[in-house]
Amino acid sequence: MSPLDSLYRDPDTARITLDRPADYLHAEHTLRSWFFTTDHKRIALLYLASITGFFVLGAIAAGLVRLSLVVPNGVIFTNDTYNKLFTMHGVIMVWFFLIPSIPATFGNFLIPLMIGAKDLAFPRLNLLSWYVFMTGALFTMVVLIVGGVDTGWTFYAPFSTTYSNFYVIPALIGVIIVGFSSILTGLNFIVTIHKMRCPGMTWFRMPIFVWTLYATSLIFLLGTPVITLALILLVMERAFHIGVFDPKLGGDPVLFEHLFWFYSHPAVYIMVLPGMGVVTELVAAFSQKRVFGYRFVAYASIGLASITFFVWGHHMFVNGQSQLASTVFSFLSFAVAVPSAVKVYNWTATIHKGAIRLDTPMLYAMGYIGLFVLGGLTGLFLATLAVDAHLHDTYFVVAHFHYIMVGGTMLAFLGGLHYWWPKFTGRMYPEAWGRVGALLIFIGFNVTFFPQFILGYLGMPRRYHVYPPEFQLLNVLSSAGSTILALGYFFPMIYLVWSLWFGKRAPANPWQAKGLEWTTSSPPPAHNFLAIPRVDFEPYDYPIKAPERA
Amino acid sequence: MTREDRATLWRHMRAPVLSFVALMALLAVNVVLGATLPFRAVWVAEAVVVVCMVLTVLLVSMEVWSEPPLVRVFSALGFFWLLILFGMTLVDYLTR
Amino acid sequence: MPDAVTAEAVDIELAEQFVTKEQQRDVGTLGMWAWLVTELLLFAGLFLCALILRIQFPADVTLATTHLKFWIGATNTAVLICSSLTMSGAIVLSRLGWRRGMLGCMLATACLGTLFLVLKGYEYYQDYDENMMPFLARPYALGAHPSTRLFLDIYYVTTGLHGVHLITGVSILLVLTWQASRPRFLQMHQNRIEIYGLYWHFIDLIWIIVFPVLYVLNR
Amino acid sequence: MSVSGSPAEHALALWPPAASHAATHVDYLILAFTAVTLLLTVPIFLAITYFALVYRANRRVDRTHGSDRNVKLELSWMLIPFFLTLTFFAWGAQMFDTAKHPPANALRIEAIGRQWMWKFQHPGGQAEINDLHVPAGQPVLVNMISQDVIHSLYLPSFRVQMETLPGRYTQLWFTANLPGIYRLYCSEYCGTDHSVMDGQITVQSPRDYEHWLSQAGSSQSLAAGGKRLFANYGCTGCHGAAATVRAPMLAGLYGRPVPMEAGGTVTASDDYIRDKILNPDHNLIAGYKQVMPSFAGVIPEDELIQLIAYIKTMQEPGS
Repeated sequence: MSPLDSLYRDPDTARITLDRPADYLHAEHTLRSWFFTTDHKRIALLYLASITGFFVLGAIAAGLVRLSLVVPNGVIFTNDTYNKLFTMHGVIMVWFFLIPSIPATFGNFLIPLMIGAKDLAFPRLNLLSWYVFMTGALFTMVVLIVGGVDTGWTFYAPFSTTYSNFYVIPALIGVIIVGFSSILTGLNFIVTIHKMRCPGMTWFRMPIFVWTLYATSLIFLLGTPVITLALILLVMERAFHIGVFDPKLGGDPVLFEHLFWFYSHPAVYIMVLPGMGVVTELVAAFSQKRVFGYRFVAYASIGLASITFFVWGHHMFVNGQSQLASTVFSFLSFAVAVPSAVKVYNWTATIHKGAIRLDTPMLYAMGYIGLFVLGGLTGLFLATLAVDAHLHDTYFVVAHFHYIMVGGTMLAFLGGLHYWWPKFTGRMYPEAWGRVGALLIFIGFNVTFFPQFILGYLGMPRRYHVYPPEFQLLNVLSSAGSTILALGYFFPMIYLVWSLWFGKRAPANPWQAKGLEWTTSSPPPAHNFLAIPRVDFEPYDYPIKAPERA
Repeated sequence: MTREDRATLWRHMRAPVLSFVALMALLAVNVVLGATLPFRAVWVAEAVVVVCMVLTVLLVSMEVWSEPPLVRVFSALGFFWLLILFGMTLVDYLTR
Repeated sequence: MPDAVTAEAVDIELAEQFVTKEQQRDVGTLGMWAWLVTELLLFAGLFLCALILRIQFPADVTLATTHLKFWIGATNTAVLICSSLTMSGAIVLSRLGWRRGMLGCMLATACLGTLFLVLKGYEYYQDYDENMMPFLARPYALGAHPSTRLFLDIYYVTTGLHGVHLITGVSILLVLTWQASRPRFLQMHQNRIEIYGLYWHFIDLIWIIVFPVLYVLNR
Repeated sequence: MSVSGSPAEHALALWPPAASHAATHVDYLILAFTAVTLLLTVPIFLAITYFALVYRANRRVDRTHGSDRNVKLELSWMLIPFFLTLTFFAWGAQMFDTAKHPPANALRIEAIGRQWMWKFQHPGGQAEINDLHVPAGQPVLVNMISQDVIHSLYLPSFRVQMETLPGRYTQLWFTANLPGIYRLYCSEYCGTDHSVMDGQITVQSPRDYEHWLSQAGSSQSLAAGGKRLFANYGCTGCHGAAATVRAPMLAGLYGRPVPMEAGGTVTASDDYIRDKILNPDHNLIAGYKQVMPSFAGVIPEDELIQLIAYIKTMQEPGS
C-alpha cells in the first residue's frame, strides 16, 4: 500500500484547514467568482442560500395559515387571502424547497466528493440549472406575492383553467421552468455517477447517499417531463381553451390528475429518498459501524424509485377513477412498504451494538426514523381503499404528508446540514445549541401535526378557512405547536450563520467518519482532491466490525 | 475522390443508406394503408409498421445496436416508462 | 474534392473535469441519451391524450383527422427521413475527417429541416384558411361537433411542440456548422457532431410516431 | 333512540360519531390497522432508544455482533410486514367493493354541487339546499354531478365521500342506522368559499322522514317534472309515440345495451342518456341517422336529472 492510499484509508483527523493551499471558498472572493462559478461546491452553496430564502417565505405563509386557524370563524384573514396563503405555502415548499432541497445542495456538493471526481460531468450545465431554477422560482414568487394564486399547489382543472384568477398562467410558467432545472440536475447526477467514479469506486463501494441520489435522479428524468407537459396543457387550456380538461367540450379533468400524479407521487420520493440517504450516512457515522445489509439498502433505493411510478392512482380513489384501477393502485401501493421496511429495520440493526454518539446530526437522524415510520404507515392507511374513502382530503392527509416531508425530508436536511457543515464551511457549529434546536423542532413538529391526525379522523376537510367549532381545541393545539416549531427553526438559522465567523475551525474529519469526502480538507480545495483517489476498501469500514466469516 | 475513398465511404454509409431505404418503404406502406383503408382493423397493421420504423431509427440511425449496454438500457428506459404511463392510465380508462 | 482525400486528424480536447478522453466521449453520449429519455416522456403525455380521445370519441376523432392535410404530413415525414440520412452522412464524414463533405451534409440537413418547417407553416396556413383552428376566436368549420376540438387542439400542441424542437434543432445545427467550418474543429470537438446527431435523429423519431398517431390511424 | 342536537355541542370529540353499520366496520378496520401499526413501530422506537442508551460511545459494553448482512433476516422483516398489511388491503378492497355496489332498493337522491352550495332533490321533487334529510334503516343512494368545478360530498359520520365531477355522474350510498344530525362537507377544494360549502345531514326515523317530505312541499315528482320538460323542449316531436321522424324509442331504454354504429354496445346509463342529450353526435347509434340537435348549454343540470328520471319511468308499450 502506498503512503497515499493509507492517507485515504485513515485520514489524519487532526489536520487543520489553515496549513492547506487556498480552499474552494477562499480561492477567489469576487461576486463574479460566485455567480459564474462552475465549481459544484459553490453552486451547491448558491442553491443552499436560495432555497433557505424560499423556505423562510414558505414558512411565513404556513405560520399565517396556522394563525388564521386559531379561530373557527375565519375572521383573521378573508377567505380569498387564506386560499392564497395556503397555495403560496404549498407551491413554495413543494416546488422550490423540498424538491431541490437535498439533491441540489448536498447532492451537488457531495456526489463528486463521495465518488472521487473532480467535478460533476457537466459543470456549466450545473450552473445553468441554478439560473433556470432562480428564474422560474423568482418569477412564480413574484406572481404569488403580487397577484396571488388560489388553486392550491395541485392546480386541479377545471378550477385552475376556468374559475381561478388569471395569475395561474404565469405561476404555472414559473413552475414549468423550475422543472427544467430539476431535469438538468438529474441528468448531470446520473451521468456523473455512471462515468466519473474514481478508480476502484465500484457500485457497491458507493455510499448509500449516492445510491439514493441516483434513484432520485431517475425520477427527475422520467417523471418531470410528464408534469411539464401536463402544466403546458393547463396553460394552453387556460389561455386558448383547448378543451382537453374541459368537461363542457367532452374533455376529462381526471386526465389532468393522472398526468399530474404520474410525476407528483414519485416527487414524494424525490423528497424522501435523499433524506434516507442522508440518514443512512448519519446512522453509520454516529454508530461507527457498517451499514447493516448494505446491498439491500442500496437495492431498496432503486426499488422505491421504480415502484413509486406504479402507485399514483392512490391519490384518486374517490375521484371517479374506475374501481378496478383503484384496486390495482391500492395493491401496488402496499408494495412500497417492502423497500421502506428494509430501510427502517436495517437502520435499527445498524445502531445495534454500535458506539453511539448523540450529537446533533444523530438526534435528527433518530427523529427522522421515528417520524418517517409514522408517516409511512399512515400512508398505508390512506392506500387502503375503504379507509381512504373516509380520510381522503381531510387533515389526516395533511398530517400524513407533513410527517413524511417535514418529519422526513426536513429533519434529514437539517441533520445532513449539521453533519457536513464543517465540510462546507470549515467551521464547527456549537453543539449544545444544536441539540436544543433539534429537540425543539422534534417537539414542535409533533405538537403541530399529531393533532391533525385526530382532526382528520374526526372529519375536518383540508383547505378549510372556516371550520366547525368542535374542532377548535385541536386546531389551537396545532397552532401552538407551530410556534414551537418556528422557534426551533430559528436556532440553526442563527447559530449556523454565527459559526461562519466565530465557529471553531473544523478538522478534515471531525466525526471520524468514513467516506472519501472526509479524506480531503475542510473545506475542500478547488478540484476536491490533491490527487485522484484510489479506492480499495469497502464502504463504511468503521472500526466496529463483525468477525470475518470463517 | 479516389476509388478507395469511394469504397471507404460506401463501407461507412451502407447502414445509413439501407435504413433510409427501409424507412421510406415502411412509410410508403403506411401512407398507402392510410389513404386506402383496406380493412377495418387497419390500425393494427399501421401500428406494427410504426414500431418497425422506430426500431430502425433507434438501432441503426442512432447506432444503439453497436453501443455499450449502458446506452442500450437508457434508450429502452424511456419506452418502458412510457408503457407504465400508458398501461396504468388505460387500466382506468378502459374499465370505467 | 481535394479536401475529402486529405483527412484531418479527428479527436477531442480533454476538459478539466475528466481523466480520459474516452470518459469524456461516453459522458457526452450518455448525457444526450438521458436528455432524449425526458424528451420521449414529454411527448408521451401528448400521445396518451390522443389515444384517450380516440377511445372516448372515435367518430369525432375520425372526422377531425379527415380534415388534416394527410399528404403534407406524409411528405414531411419523408423530408425528415431524408434529413436523417444527411445527418448520418455528416456523422460518418466527421469520423473520417472529411470536413467539407461533412459541412455540406450539415447544411443539407438544416435545409431539409427548414423545408419541413415551411411545409408545416403552409399546412397551418391552410388550416387557418379552412377555419380549422378552433382555439382562435373565429368561426370553426366543425363547430357542430364540439368534441372534434379536443383532438385538433392536441394536434396543434403536439405539432407545435415538435416544431419548437425543430426550430431549436436547426438553430443549433447552424451554429454548429459555423463552428465546424473553422479549422481544427474536428481535432477538438468531433464528438459534438455525434451527440448533436442523436438529437436530430430523435426529433425524426418523434415525428415518425406523431405522423401516424395524428394523421394516419383509422383515418 | 335519542336524537342528538347540533354537532357543535361536543367541545372535544376524539372519535367521530358512526351513524351507519358500514361506518362502524371502517372503524374496526382502522382500529385493527392501528394495532398492527403499533406492533410494527413500537419495537423500533424502543429498540432505537434502548440501543442509543446502552451502546453510548463512552460506555464499556460488549459490541461483538453477527454478520453485517443476513439475507434471511432481512427478507423476513421485508416480507412479513408486507403480508401482514396486505390483509388490510384485502379487507379495505372488499369494503370498497360493497361501497361501489348500491342495493337495488336504495332510495335515490339527486345532488348537484356548485360554487358554493349543495342542492339535493328527493324523488318526490322536494329540494333542499346544503341540508339533507334521509330516513334511517333504508339504503340511500346519492347520485351527484357538479355544475362547475370538482367538488366532493363528504359525510364523515358514514365514513364515505365521493367527488362530484362536472360532466359525469358519480354515486355514493349508505344505510343510516342512528337518527341524529351530522355534518356534511365539500372536501375537494373548489374556490373562494370552499369552506362554507357545508351543511347538515339529518337522519330521521322513516315516519319522521315521511312527515318531513310532506311538509317540505313539492308540486310534482322528478319524473313528472321530466315529463313536462320532455314536452316543453320538443322531445316528443321525434321521440313521442306519434312522431313521424324515425328516432330511437325511449320506452324501456334505461339499463339496456344500445348497439353502436362503430360496433359494440353501450349500456344506457344515466351518463349515456345525459351525454346523448347534450352531445348527440357522440356514440352514434347503429341504424339511425344522426339528426338530433345538441342541447348543450340549453338544458341545465337539474332539468337533465328530471328528464332522465322521466325516461327511466317510460315503459315499453307491451309491459
